Amino acid sequence: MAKHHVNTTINGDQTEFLCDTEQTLLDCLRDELGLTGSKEGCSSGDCGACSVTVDGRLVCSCLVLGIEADGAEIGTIEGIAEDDDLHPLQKHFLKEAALQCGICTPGFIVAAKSLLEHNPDPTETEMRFWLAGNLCRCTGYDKIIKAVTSAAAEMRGE
Amino acid sequence: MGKEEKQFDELSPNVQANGYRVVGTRPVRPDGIEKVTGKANFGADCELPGMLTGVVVRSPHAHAKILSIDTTRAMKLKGVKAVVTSADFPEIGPKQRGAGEAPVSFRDMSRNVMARDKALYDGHTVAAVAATTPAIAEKAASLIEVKYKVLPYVLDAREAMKSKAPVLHKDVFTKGVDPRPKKASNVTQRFEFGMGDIDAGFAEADVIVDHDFTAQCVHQGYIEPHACVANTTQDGMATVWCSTQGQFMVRNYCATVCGMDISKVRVLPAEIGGGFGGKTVVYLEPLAIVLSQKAGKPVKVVMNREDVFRATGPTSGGHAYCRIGAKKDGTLVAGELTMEYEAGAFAGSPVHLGCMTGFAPYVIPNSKSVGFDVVVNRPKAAAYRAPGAPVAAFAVESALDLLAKKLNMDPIALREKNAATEGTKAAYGPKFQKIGYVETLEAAKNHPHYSAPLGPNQGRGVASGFWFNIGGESSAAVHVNEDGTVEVVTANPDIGGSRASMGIMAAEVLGIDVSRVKPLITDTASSAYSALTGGSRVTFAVGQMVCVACDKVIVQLRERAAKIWDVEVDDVEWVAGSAVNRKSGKGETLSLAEIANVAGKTGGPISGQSSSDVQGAGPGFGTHICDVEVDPETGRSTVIRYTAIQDVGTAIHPSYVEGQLQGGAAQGIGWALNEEYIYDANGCLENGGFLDYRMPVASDLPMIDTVVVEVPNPNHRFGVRGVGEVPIVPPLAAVANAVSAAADVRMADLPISPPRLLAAIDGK
Amino acid sequence: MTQTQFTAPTTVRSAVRCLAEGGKNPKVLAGGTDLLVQLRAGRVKPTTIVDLKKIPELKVIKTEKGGFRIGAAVAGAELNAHKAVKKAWPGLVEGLDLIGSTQIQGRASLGGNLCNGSPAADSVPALIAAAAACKIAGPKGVRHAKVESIVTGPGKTSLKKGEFIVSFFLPKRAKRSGDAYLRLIPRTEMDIAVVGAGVSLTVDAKGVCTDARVSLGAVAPKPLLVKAGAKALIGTTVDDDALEALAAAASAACNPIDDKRGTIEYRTKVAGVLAKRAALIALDRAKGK
Amino acid sequence: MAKIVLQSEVARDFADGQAEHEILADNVRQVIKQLDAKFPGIAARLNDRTAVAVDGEIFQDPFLQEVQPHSEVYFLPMIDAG
Repeated sequence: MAKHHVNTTINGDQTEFLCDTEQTLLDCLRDELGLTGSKEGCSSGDCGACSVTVDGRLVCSCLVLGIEADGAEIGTIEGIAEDDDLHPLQKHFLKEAALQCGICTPGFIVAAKSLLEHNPDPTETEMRFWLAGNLCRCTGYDKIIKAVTSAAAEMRGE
Repeated sequence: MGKEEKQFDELSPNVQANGYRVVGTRPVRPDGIEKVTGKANFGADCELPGMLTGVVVRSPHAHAKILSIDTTRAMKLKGVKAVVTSADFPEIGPKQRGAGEAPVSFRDMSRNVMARDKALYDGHTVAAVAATTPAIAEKAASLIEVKYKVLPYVLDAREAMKSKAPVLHKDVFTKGVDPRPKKASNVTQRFEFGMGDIDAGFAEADVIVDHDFTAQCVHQGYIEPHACVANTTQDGMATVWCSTQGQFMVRNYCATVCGMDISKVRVLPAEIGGGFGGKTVVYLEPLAIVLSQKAGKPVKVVMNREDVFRATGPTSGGHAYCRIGAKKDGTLVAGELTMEYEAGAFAGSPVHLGCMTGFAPYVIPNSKSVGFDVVVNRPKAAAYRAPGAPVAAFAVESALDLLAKKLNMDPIALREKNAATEGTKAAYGPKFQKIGYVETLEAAKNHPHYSAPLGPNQGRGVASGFWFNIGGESSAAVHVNEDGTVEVVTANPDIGGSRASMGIMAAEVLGIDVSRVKPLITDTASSAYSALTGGSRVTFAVGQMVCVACDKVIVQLRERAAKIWDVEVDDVEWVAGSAVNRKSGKGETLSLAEIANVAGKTGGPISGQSSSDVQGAGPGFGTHICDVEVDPETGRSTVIRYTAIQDVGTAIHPSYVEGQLQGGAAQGIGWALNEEYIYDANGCLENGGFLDYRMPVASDLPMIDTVVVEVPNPNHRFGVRGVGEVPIVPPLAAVANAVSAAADVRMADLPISPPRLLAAIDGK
Repeated sequence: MTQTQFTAPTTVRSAVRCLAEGGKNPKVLAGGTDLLVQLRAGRVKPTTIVDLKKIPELKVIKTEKGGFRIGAAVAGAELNAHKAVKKAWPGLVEGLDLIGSTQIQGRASLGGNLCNGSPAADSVPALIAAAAACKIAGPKGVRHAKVESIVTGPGKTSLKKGEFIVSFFLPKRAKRSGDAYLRLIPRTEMDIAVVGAGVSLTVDAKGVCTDARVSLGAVAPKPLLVKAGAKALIGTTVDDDALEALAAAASAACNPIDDKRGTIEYRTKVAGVLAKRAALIALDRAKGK
Repeated sequence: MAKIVLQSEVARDFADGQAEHEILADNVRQVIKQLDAKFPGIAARLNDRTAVAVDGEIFQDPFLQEVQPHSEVYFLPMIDAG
């Protein structure tokens, strides 16, 4: 059987790609489309490094089949910054030194953006539980929580 | 402070309290934007035209003789381009050394990279295949037929030391015992450190405490799996792109394991997604090189998470017995520490470092630390933050907690009374130079956390830790660009923001704005040799080379200015980023940029390089305070407050220093509460994934407060000691002491998982 | 190499056909949070993957006979956002919400969590406590079954070849009713339950328990309905004695194993503790606290 | 004379258990050379992945490191990098 022809929208752009049934959305983003900002840390949905949004909902792209992207709106780390304007989360991750090695950072930023869309003023506990699916081994999460807090404040116009 | 900084004091308006313009500030890291936008290229992100996918075949047995490997069916599969087994690698003799020094046996390393006669742990590589697609490669791997004779296995150090235990290596005869054994065993070496006479010491003690402790092997847990791409050409050249803590290490190890000249291997470091010591050896790179040689195409090999858990890391777990004797007033008179560490499948646990560090923070006239390095059927232990120190500190700092209770003494007061200071003879022999242990205890005592009230089922624990910190062979080059911007070129992968500290130090020495400095990390062909990133050495040792290279640049800048002004070099001073003409008396100046603009007319490129074996690293000490709350009905413990205090010498970029303290504390908390390897009845790993290997997630931890103590290291330009290792030393005992206080029962076995704690509570 | 087929039917009828014609090992895909992990690990090799999410009936949340009808492919995050269901069955919604991370919540479904057949599935004890029923479609047409009858052992269900769950029905809630689900995991998130306990109860005006259902997860080869636990509560004001009796009944019902997640002793003891705590939360909710 | 201290297991294997030695030497290389003259074979062991602490400062795998007449020189195992 031939590969599936997938028509989708990625970060607002009409995109097509071919994939096999077993290929995950993460495989397709990285290997077929060269969007390597989404990282593979576990391929079992336990680390969140591959976090993307599908039709606005936060998911692990390693747990979505590439073919399921057909007709869907995909959002990845590559689409977070508007042109050369960094997203407030990106700015505050830099300002607060919320990354050390940086491998988990794309997933955290995608997940945190989704959090702030649902809840513009989360408590520390809400942040920690929303981000519990994103593993970071470097920072102990402290500076990540601080970065999300200050980004949220900026986005609320405070 | 050096000469030029003094002049900043006089002339530079924006100098800070610490006397520096840039050191101690918090600029955005130079590689930050790439990393928050997903543009940074990590190990698995490298792509070459015509690239094949490599897949590794791993032993399903904990211990087995390899009878035969039949690759014919795999080779017949369409799309398969190469298969390799141990037959494709040179046999390396026991005495054979790699070029240069490395703390490894290359014979063992080559047998860890590719099993020869025996598979020594579940996941041990036995073959590898390269094919045109991942699916074909996976299929081919499943077609490689390996016949095994399964052997009895052993996982625990004390079990492996028993006379009836299965022996992993016929040629291992325990070193360091008298008489030398005639029989092969799993104990590769006995280490002993100490001073005085412990029997006499314990005889004069008023109070003696002792206890047995166990800690499990734990994985470094970096989120990025090992990944590499190798491309070889018919002239015997190999180019490797990989995620590593040291491109020169990879070059040397690959050349040795594959039997190549070092000059034929070039290694380009990718951004590294965490290492913590786990990426200081090679696993995939030699396989990729040989696969590429046989296939004539580039080959990419990436581990999955299960491979990472089964076949890489961990650091050693093991057993420790600790006995401490003291006078009524708390003065320590004797200490005894006996430890058995699991080295994994090959010799080389860090047990000797455990022996050296355990009692190091204290003045103990009579001490004896004995360590046994024991091979077991687990992956070969790799370095992990302060290798060997955390388990020893867990035993010693827990025993001190018992002692403090017995003496009814405040645990910090007890440590203060016996704390090592400048001139103290360390437990491992030599005398300490300037150190800041007492300062961390002071800071802990005065921290509001230490006096905060506790609620029901809550307990507080305190523990300290020590690490040597190291220097080593390092190189740096500094190039002045035509427009006056500056490139700082080093060859040490940036795991936690070291580019930022290199840039800061260069800006400080040159006297220019940090935004004008671009730190770069290059491959093995573009820099002189530099030892790997690890042991908390980069900001200290490589940073020192950056400073020296900048000095050389300043000399040239002054020479050029002298030429322009027709004066002697000695008449030109370098002040706050400009040459100042002291001769004319008019205070003429030429900025670095102005000199750079005309460099072509005044003698060509301006550039400085420095390479040296940097010594004089300053020992580091830390003290942590931990509060936990336990649920007495379920045995769950929750860390509710945590404070990490450490003498770092000087913090070049305080944010990344704090980050090291917080990250190390979090790893230590995981080690103490939940992380462990779980093996099934056949010695195969059962929890090789993030779901059941339970590293702390965001909701498991509180904010981690830090206090950065700065007792400058006299041997570094800016007083840097090194930061990254110490923070994982105290947490095991800090958490265990806190849980023991909260549950009123001593928890001496890690991890303190809910079933274990509940059993202890019910057993009271 | 042979390729796995993929289809995404839009009606229950065509889904049944796709499964019937899907070769010797067709697999249904809802949230995929279990299936994709098994695929990647090579534990399953389906001939066909049938995506059920395009079938409106499997994504519906609506009221029915005073209760609720919930599509089997409804994701946790979707159910969590449904105020009416959350108000009537907070424990059930909590149970589903406990499955995995926010990312998993965007995909994981009630149907998938049940049909994966795990004894530790977090939403199942709450569903059983809620006396939920499921609507099953298959080659022989549609049938209905109690949730507790679906899982028969680890990874095993009573679903016949070609059958799949279309939706769940949550019965009308009596006045003064409440439910709760609690689980024990070593961390605070991202773990599989070591023990799970769901309790649903109803009290009369005097605060006497008139009806109760108690269910346990991860303490036996399949999720348990603990009738003795319900007995211990019914007719009492859910006082300390009743709670002790409940705990004892819960522990007595356990038939767990030692595994990487917990010991027999531990699971048996903690089952009682969690049943007690869940009952107290359910009671508060029943009393409108 | 500088005070030289061997690790106990090295002393046991080569120097009849005697860990402390008095040696007059200008650098670590000469120390090792003189020890090897007294205890044949010890040089190979001391050159193999050792660190040396001279008056409290640890040198990884040194060779020409200076030794003062009254220095304390401890031979230690090399320190791994985490």
